[in-house]
Order: sequence, then C-alpha cells, then structure tokens
Amino acid sequence: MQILFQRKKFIESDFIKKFSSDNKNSGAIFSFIGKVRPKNQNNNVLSIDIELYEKMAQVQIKKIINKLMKKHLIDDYLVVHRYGRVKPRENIVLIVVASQHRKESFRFGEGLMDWLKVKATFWKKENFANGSEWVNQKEADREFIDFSL
Amino acid sequence: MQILFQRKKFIESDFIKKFSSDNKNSGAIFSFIGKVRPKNQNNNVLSIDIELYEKMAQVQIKKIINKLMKKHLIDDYLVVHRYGRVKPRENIVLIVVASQHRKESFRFGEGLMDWLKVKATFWKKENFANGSEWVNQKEADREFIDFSL
Amino acid sequence: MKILYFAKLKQLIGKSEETICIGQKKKKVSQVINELKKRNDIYNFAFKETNSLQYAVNCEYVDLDFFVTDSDELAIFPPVSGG
Amino acid sequence: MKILYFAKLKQLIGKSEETICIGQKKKKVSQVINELKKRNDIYNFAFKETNSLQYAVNCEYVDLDFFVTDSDELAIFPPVSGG
Repeated sequence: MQILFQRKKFIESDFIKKFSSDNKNSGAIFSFIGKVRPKNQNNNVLSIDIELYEKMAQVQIKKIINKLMKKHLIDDYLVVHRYGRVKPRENIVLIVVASQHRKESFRFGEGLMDWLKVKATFWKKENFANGSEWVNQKEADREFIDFSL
Repeated sequence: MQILFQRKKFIESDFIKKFSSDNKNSGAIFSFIGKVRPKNQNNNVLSIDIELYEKMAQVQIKKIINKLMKKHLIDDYLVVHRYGRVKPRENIVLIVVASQHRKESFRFGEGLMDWLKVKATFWKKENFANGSEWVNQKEADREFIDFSL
Repeated sequence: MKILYFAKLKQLIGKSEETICIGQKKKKVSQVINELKKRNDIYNFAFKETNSLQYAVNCEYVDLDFFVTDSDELAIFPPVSGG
Repeated sequence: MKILYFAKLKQLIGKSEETICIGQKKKKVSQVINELKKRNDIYNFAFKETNSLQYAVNCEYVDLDFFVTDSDELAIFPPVSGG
C-alpha cells in the first residue's frame, strides 16, 4: 500500500519483483507501466517536464484508492509516479496490484489509472528542438470515468 | 510476439524487463501474472500438475491473438505458461503487452487472458495432503467471453 | 483415427491416446463415442456425460455432430482450466 | 489566502504562489478570480477562460461558486495531464 512520487528514474521490474514476492499468496498480479514516447505527431520529444502539486496529488490518489477498494477486493497496490525532467523511453508511472483473482486487480489497476489521468495533479510539458508545449488532458480520458461515483 | 510453454520456473520481472526494453518506443506496457495460491478453500495446496495439449494450445492462442490484434492496435505481446508440476506461490502464466496508448494493451491483455481461460488446452490438478482434484473451469470465466466473436 | 484423452478423462480411461479404425465412411464424433462406450464399463463410465466434455478435431473445437475420418486427430477432454 | 498556480497558468502569471487578503467575509472563487483579473493585462489574459481551468481548495476540487476564506489554500491550474 504505497504511493511514491519521485524525481529519480526507476526500473519497473525491480518494483514488480519485490511487489510480487511481498504478495506471495496472491493469485494475480497486475501491472501497468507508462513510458515517455520519443515522438509526438512526428516531432521528436527531447524530454518532458512533469510538474507536481504533491500534497493534492496524495490526497486525490488516496481518495481514488479508497473508492476503488470499496468496489474491488485487492490484497495490495503500489503507485510510482515521476516528476521533474524525464527522458524519452523512461518510465513515468507504474501501477502494480495484487489480488486473489485476476478481475479484481484488472478493475482496480485500470480504474486507478483512469482516475489518476483526470484527478492527480501532475502536468506534462513536452520539450522539442524548437520549443515546449504543455500537454492537454485528453478528451478520451474524461470519457472513461463515471464522475458520479 | 512470443508464446512460450515451459516446465521451468520463471521470474516474471526478468521477462518484463527485457520486454519493456525491447519495446522501448511503446508508451504503455501491461502485464499480468497468475500464480499458484497456497490454499483452496482452506485446504493447503501442496502442488499443482498442469497437463498440456501443446499443439492445440498453440493453435488456439494464435487464433485468439489474431482476433484480438484485429480489434486492438498493439506493438508486441509475450505469453508464458508453465506446465508440469508447479509449487504454491510460483508463477503459472505471464502475459505482457506493449502498445502506444494504455487502453489497447489493457483490452488486449485482459481479452487474451479471458480467452486463454476457456480455449487454451491446459488442465490443472491440485494436490492436497489427502488426495488430488482436477480443477473445474469456472462458470464466471465463460461469462466474460463473447463466443459469437 | 488417432484419439487423444486429457486430464480426468485420460485418468479414467487409463491411457493418453489410442488409434481406432472407422473405415472408409466418415462418422460423427457422437457415433465414435457411442462405439467406444460399447467396449466396456470403463469407457461407458468415462463418456457418461458427453455434454460436459469438449471435442477437438485437428486442434479446432467441434461439436458432437462434426464428421471425422481416419486421417483426423480427435481430442476429447474436460473443459480446460489453465491460466 | 494563499493562491497556488501550476503549469501553463504559473508560466503565464510568472509565479507559483502568492498571498492575497480577502478580509473577514468569505468570497466565491469566481469573485477572487475577477479581482485578480482587474490587476493587469497579464492576470486578465491568464484567466480569460475560467471554464477551462480547474480549482481546488485545500486539495479538493471545487467549482467557481465555492466559498473561500483567508485561511484556505486555493489552487488554480489547467486540467491535469499526468500518468
């Protein structure tokens, strides 16, 4: 049950290995890794800067997790999200979930990712050779969410 | 694009690490690990034996993958499934999927797991202190599937 | 025709495969099963719930009405339980 | 009251936070914004599309009609884009 915001690069498999061994009696381990793609519409992304309102991101992610835990029976979760400067191909976000049966961790992990996209106070700026651009929230990401919950 | 059936134990994080680095331009990496739970309804599971009809499992998984690839745009996948004797807490199955955006790999990975459960020719037998029992296919697993596809 | 048995069915019948001859005419899977059941009590018991078993010919799922010939590989097994 | 700005809004306004005094009465977020807009062209431009911004008081999302006091922390930012 851990939420980490860090500047430092991380290797997803180190976290997944430890998480799986910490949850050795769980039948199902879900994980999702989000990485920086090296191109955005044919422009080379040199780096991205991720801004964070840390206090609020903690509050929001905990709220989301509490809501999802009432709906889906899981054993454990881990969220890692980077901020600061991140290079193409590096990991931005990692979500790992352990449960007894697979559907619980799928629903929890996917739901957490969906909510994080529209509630967690991170902002991405993409840096190109000829300037920088703030990344807009995707319309599609708002459509996955049932905001009445 | 790999499907491995193996007797040998495997460490999920080794596969995930290599897969993620092989797909370094993908924005999303999904993974699912299925492990042997040490108990089934309060009975200690000493081991499970997994029987495999290998030729048919290959055919069926490839069919499922072809079907899912027509629906979801992904960059790569990996399926690892053990057979033979497997101990509690060891990994049985690993599915890893790479895509540009997260929803594609979620839908592909979850769909592949759903179909695998009802089409791939593996059978589990649980060994207890006082005997063995073949594992029945779960009703619920048939309900996730749209067999008309 | 080669017949393969798996899992509990293999255990009940006591072998993983056997070859039978169905001659020049093609037969339905259900006819093949009925002939096997006539052999002895073991087969009769193993196949007593044909609807709870699954059938595959040359690695594709089929139903009991599917026609087979001597060159096919018929596999019979309980519903799969991998993953 | 402390006001925090993030991302593009912070860039437009040129600072990440400031403290304003709204006195003893509570005010709506929209009133606070309107007062900020009167300051100069920079604020006026930064807040020209209030509906495309998001508002949080003490780490909870609120809308423009929410009432704030001097002891609150108001954060204003474009829709988030993490993950």
